Amino acid sequence: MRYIPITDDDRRAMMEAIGIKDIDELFADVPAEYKYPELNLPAPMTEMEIMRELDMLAAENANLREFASFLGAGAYHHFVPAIVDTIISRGEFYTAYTPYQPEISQGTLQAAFEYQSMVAALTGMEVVNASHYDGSTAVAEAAIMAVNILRHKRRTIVVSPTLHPQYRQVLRTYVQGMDMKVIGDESHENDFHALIDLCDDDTALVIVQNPDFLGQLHTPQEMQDLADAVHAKGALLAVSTDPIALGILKPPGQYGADIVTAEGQVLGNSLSFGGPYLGIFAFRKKHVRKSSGRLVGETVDMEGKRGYVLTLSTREQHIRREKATSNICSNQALNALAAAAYLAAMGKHGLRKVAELSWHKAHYAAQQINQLDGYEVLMDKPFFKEFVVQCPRPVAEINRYLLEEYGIIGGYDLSRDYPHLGDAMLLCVTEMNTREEIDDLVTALSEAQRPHIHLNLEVSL
Amino acid sequence: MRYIPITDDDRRAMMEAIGIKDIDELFADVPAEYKYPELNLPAPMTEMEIMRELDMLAAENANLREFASFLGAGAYHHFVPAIVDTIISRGEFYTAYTPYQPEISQGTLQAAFEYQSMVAALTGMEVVNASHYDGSTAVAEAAIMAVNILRHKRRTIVVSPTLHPQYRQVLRTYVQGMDMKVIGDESHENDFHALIDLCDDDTALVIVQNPDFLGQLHTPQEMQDLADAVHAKGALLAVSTDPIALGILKPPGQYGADIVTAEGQVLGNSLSFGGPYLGIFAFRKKHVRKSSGRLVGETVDMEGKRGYVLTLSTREQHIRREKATSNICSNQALNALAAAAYLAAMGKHGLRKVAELSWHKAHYAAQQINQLDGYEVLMDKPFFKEFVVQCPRPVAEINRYLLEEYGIIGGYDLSRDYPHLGDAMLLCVTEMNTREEIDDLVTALSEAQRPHIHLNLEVSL
Amino acid sequence: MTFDDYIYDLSSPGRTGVDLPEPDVPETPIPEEFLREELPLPELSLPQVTRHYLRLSQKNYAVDKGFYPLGSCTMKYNPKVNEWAARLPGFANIHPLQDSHTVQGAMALMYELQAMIAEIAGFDAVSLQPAAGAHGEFTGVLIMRAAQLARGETQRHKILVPDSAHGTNPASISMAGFTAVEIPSDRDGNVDLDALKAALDDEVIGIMITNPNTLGLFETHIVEVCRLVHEAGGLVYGDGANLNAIMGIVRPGDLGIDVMHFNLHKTFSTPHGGGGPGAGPVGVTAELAPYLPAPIVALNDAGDEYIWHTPEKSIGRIKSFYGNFGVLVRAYTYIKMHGAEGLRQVSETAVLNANYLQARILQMGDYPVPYGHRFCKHETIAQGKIPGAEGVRTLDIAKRLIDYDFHPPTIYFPLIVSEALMIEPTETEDKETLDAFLDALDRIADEARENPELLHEAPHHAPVRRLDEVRAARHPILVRLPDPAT
Amino acid sequence: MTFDDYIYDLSSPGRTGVDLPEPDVPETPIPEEFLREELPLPELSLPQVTRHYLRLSQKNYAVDKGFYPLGSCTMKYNPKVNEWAARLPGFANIHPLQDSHTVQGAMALMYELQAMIAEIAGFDAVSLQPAAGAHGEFTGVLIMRAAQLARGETQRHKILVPDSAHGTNPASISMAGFTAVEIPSDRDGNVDLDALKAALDDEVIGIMITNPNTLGLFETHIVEVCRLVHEAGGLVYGDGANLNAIMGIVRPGDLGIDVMHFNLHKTFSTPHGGGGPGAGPVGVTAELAPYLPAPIVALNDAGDEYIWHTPEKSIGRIKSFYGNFGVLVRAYTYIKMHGAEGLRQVSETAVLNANYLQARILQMGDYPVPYGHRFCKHETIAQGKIPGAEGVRTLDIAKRLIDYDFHPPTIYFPLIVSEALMIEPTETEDKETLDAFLDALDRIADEARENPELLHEAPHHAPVRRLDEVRAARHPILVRLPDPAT
Ligand SMILES: Cc1ncc(COP(=O)(O)O)c(C=O)c1O
Ligand SMILES: Cc1ncc(COP(=O)(O)O)c(C=O)c1O
Repeated sequence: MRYIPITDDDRRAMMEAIGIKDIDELFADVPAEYKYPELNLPAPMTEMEIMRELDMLAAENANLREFASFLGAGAYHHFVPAIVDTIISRGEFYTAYTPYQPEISQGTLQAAFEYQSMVAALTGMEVVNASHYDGSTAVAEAAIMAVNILRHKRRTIVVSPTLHPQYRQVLRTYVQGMDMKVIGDESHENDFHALIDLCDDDTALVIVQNPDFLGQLHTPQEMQDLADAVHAKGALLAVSTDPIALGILKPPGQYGADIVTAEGQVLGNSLSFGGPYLGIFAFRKKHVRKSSGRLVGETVDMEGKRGYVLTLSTREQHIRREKATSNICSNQALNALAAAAYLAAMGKHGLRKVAELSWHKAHYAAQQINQLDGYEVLMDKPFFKEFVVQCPRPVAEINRYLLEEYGIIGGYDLSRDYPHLGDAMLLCVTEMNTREEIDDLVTALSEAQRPHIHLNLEVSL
Repeated sequence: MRYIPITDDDRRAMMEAIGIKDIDELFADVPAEYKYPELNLPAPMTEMEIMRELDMLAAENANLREFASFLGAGAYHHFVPAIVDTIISRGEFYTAYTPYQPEISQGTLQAAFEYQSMVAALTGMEVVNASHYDGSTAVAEAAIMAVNILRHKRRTIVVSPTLHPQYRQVLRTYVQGMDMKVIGDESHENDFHALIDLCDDDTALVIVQNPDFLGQLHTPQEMQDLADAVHAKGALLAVSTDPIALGILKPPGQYGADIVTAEGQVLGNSLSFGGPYLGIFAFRKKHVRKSSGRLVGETVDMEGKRGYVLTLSTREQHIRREKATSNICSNQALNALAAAAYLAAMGKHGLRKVAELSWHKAHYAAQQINQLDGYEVLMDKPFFKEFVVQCPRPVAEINRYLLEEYGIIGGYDLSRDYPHLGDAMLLCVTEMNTREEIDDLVTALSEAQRPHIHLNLEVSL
Repeated sequence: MTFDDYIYDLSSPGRTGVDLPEPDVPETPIPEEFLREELPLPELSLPQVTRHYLRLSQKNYAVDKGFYPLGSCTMKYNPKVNEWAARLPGFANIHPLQDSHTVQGAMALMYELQAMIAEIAGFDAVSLQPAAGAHGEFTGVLIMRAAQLARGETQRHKILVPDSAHGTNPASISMAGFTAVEIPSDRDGNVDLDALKAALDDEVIGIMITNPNTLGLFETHIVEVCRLVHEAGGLVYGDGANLNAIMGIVRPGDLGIDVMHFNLHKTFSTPHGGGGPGAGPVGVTAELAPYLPAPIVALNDAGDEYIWHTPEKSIGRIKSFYGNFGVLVRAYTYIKMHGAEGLRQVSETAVLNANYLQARILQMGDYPVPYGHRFCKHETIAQGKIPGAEGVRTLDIAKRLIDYDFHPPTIYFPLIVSEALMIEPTETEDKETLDAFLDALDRIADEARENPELLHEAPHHAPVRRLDEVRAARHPILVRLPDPAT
Repeated sequence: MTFDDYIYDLSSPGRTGVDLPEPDVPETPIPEEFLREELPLPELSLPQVTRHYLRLSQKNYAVDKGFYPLGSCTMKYNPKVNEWAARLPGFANIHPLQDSHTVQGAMALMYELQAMIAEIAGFDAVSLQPAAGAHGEFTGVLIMRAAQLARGETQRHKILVPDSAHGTNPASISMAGFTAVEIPSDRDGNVDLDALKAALDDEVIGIMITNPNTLGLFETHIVEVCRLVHEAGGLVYGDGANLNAIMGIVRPGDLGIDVMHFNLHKTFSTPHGGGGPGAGPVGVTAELAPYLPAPIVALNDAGDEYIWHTPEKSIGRIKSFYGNFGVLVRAYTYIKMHGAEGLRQVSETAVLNANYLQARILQMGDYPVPYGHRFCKHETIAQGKIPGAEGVRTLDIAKRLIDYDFHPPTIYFPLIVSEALMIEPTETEDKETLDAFLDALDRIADEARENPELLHEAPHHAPVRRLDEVRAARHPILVRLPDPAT
């Protein structure tokens, strides 16, 4: 039955070897009153049947191979070359466990080591761990790491209001049980200067995002100034970034960041409704023993042949238990492998091109939209692939129009997270958006602003 | 560019090693007047662009994961478990060549040997080759093999009119240059007795299909009687069969067939608009040296370890050239691997179940349809998964109605191949058709017979 | 061989694996000041990339290759239909922030999965958000504390953990800001009830308990443990990593457990991926449901549409979006293919296989089985203390198993068993494989006595020989980039 | 190891890999007389099946693993996007007999592929039906004959074939019912023009010629050859297996070739699959277009719909349905990704790589290169006649290359070169790989002189040692089934 190969004959022979007459004897220690509950589950389906059901469930979703989309806000529709799935679909990779036995895990280990190296190159940092759950938990763990580095003497985390709202939520969830404070994002006006002013003797870490949640770019000089100021206050600086942007932009490692985190989904991982994604986590070598997460190191075998092992595990829960730097165990190894395969396949030229295309297309879109009556693109700072558009009516209504009339999935509605922006949406444009799609979007937006347009509430897919 | 790894520096160094200044020098022997034609091809597309185009092209087809289908007639919608694609997607399998170097091709070779063995078990035959192009060319090569076995002294092939019409066409195409005759299918009334009567001193081979093209089954006794009569006339008997049916039905090897051919697509290969499919070809061991196609044999290596090699290649074109038993070189190895993986995964119980389900569902459908006014199911003989329905109006019109109103792909229109049946369709029902689909079909058919129904010519997908 | 090279060694200036189109829009200049000078990524062709990873992959052992009896990890077969499912465009290519009207299929799947997990384990509500087991633990601990804070019990800060617990348990407690207090196990491998009683006071938030525990044993006094903790005002956290032993046998929620995580990548057959991604949903009693992380999937009042719901007293968001959806799809597929009866058969067979190994190892006599007087559940613990081979350690035995083409069991865990070999066969192994593994253990015991060097130097048949882990830790090389000059 | 077992040895009564649903319709009894008694298929679990094939696969060499310079086979990289494309449900799950209105996307793809192949090679019409190169040859020969029969030239029955030709050429001629007449090659590797002239008479249907030929050389006199054959009333068949050398360089149709097949599984990057499936479309001049096998894809008169078209004087159907569609999708993808410029670059690089190998082998001096006085095209031929190592044969060299982790070249073909090593690198190999291969050849030459036994006994590092092929042929074991008693 299903994936169980034990036959009736086997079962009999095994029970005899064990010395039991009935499988139930193996469960004698289970309290009888609770034993063998009737589970109210759907009747089992064969593979043939479940495939049919899943095909139908999947078809109920508007997928981005069929719909043009301008959604970003932390999850991005970038191109994934076919080779990536070819690689991560290899049974030897995806059905292996954490490489605790290095002699028969060199595939996983070398790939992880190469991931560490390529992401170090990309971020300009010295050490990269072999993954956190996603961009948000990487930020939260950065906060904990900073507090550890500073020996718990400083316990305040200053966050920028333009750090991803969900990341700020996750950070607060993470530290709720600790004696720690998270400040800085109370006011949307808290720019870098304000954040620096908030730093005091208790500040362990300042966290900013660049390109920030609203798509805006801070210049390397601004970033360096921030880093210097933060360091002068005795605190550390963490920068959450977009790995794609680093295809062209100066990396945080070059402007003073102590910790760099990112959502690595963009590197070869599908959108997949929000997960599994990849928490990128990079830092300065001097902090390595306080760092969380798995690290792969290079070494040699008995015969002097190069090989790779998990290393510095004394930081980890399975060795250090309650004194570990983090509780993380299973992480996002296969997503990191996808990222490595992606970086290897795209290479220096491909990644640069992806970044450039995103830049050019986003700017073209912004310029076109900015010319529309009723819409205004916020451009006080340069942006990368996302930008804010102030709209003539509620974003939800506009998005509904785009979807129904043009099959376009519109931007992220900022009204809840950034009410001060009014009816504003965050639009994202990547290399996946054709000019035709952008032009359609512009047309659709211009139509959508006319109040007489009738809006259906029902979306038919 | 694309898949070319030679860099500009490499090119320079290589040209120097060769001693040329310009690549053109390598083409000095190409007639100048024809050199470097302007090829009028579409501009090159990147992977990202071609994926988008292919997605759109594919979406223009009505695929059977979205549409219920009752089409068979030589290509069948059977269940393919996910494991099959997992196996044939392994780079080591699908990017290898014909296993000319056995020491580093044991994967391909052992898998092919196992294919030969499992198909031998299924058909009840002694030898199976490692594939022909498809069910039709297998039939044609059976004819050539029979003539070879009988040392070209007999040159007439007698074919049943219920052998797949395309197979009969292919057979005629194949032998058009040889001094051979194909007879027997002139009249739709030529039953086994008539075929036997047609046999004479020149008859090399009699070819019948069971279950036949119209879905009908001949009993093992009828088949054995046919074989005996054919053998008594000094000829051989080839049976074209359905491997799925052999999950429950007595195999041709048990009723006297000398050669068994089949379309192996049903064993784990997708429909794929007609190809690549799998020509199954099985025969008696005594004919092995006259047989066409590739054979894998078991042997041992220098250390006595079991291994597999291509064998009896002296029959093949690369050794025997114009004296070869066939010109076949590349065959359908990966499709044979899919079939082996399918048979291994389904196993004895699974294949039987597939056959039973097809039987029960087809019979249920036939019974329901037979009760409809205006429709009549031809049931003079038992059938397996296909049956003939005589319809109240042209099949093309009925099918159009089914598709437009119910999203159902109807049966095969027999009016061209078997005009004596009138407005008749060949319906196929497999384990993939749910009762709901069958009931919908029945409803749709009953509606479609009403002449007042309006029919649109345009199909919208 | 060129192909075994380090990825940067394959690089050559000017190569590209993937071309991208030229811009189809007017270009906008990128201000100079933002631009990076160097992008030290490798430059490879796609054929190189393909071969590099194919060759790397072949250096791995994996469940798809053979027996992987890693205790506590439930290395069962990963069905291929799961992989097919997760890659459907309607699942793989949807954005988490799409309007919920456009993702009702995905939300339906999540809703049903929440319900099925709750039903299997006896809970009232489930959050699918945590990304792994440890993440679920952390979530659960926060929930426990939030519930007690809501009751005004600010004084509680200790969480009890049996000494057999997995490292993530104490680590999660610390990370949440609390104090882990270790409780010893008794001779039968159960939590020592007296020690438990002694430790229970009004500073205790609760206990984290694994059942069956990491000794592979069912906690005989589990109901009593829950009762005692509840009486002391505490809550019971269940580590669900070992659920594979008890599906359809008993529901943790029925036994008195208040909150529990599930490792979908263990029990529900989603692949481990070489260390992730997993998924660690958390189930809770009705009392704790308001504290679950947000959002969860709910039905609207009319019952005709799935909506995102934030539980009233939610501890907040524990990661971005909704959890590892791609993993959830696989687990959903697995559960739906099994149903109640199938899951019970899974657990019964997993336990049968483990007890078969245990019985045969006991008979063999070469490897002490410290809790061999009890039936085990999904795993059994032996010790690498072969009589007559005193110089041989568990590590040697493990490495020698590699030469027999098996993945070694988990070693040196749980910590309370010295020289532990923690063997979890799972239900997807056949008897022939179990017998071959037992044979190997048997032969290795002989080898250990006759030729201990063979074991000390094992593995002999692996892509590399035994690796120098000390050197790696002493002089960590964690990144290797080409010299910028070259 | 259990896992390396023969598939039937893994079987155990009662196991199933795949469950199927119970019938959802009333059952109809199956008459007893039809039923088979035994169904001797193996009984396996899915985990077993998975491991069995994964382990088998690892015993293969493949392009995805390394250099595979098999001459005449064009073992280039198989792009992964091709595989993605062929598996799209709109391609993989359509039935060949569906109403053409419901498969316009598939037909559009075929229509465009027909046109692109015609354009690349300079023909007027193309049939996609043949399943492989040899199948295309057979089709082409039938077309030639049909055209001449239509002219009333019944007396023709001979087809000329250069002695360097691939075995399928003469075999296809015989299979079609005609007589193959061998034409010798001259010293430069071209067809000997005098011999050709002598052989041409009114019994000749035509010639089958490969250009570049299987010596890897461009037929210098190709235009003359075509003219001579045409003058004699014959037709010229081109074996297109070597098209990879001349795309964008010259079009065979322009040179005077009348009919030609294309090996999509060589030139256009579709995978070889361990021996198939391939696709062998046939291109023809306008004169021969009416004879193409049926059906081909055409546009209707209005130009708005693709239809199936039967050429007026079609030789008939050469296989069921329309060809190996899944292979066509891959080739279409490849051609569209390259365009005119890309294809030319492919050919130029393939030829550059081959000449680089040839030049370096010439320099090395260990392996005679019989046509080394000419530039080669996509492949070069060396000989396994190492000076000072007379006991060593090409076979030994080939087997020893395996130890260096390379797939050996094609050996002992073409037949007119003794001890041939036919080396075709293709354009997807990098220079580092070519250099490593040259190094290996160099070292092997030294080994051959110093330690010939090493070569005679090679390979030493392969899943099996050298296999006994004679035994396999003398006592053929072609099937192994379990004893019915057990
Ligand atoms: C008993 C136990 N608890 C918790 C965990 C942690 O689970 P995860 O690796 O999913 O974080 C594990 C994982 O091995 C485990 O075995
Ligand atoms: C020169 C030449 N002609 C014809 C063929 C036959 O092609 P196929 O294997 O596709 O039938 C080959 C295949 O190796 C070849 O190299």
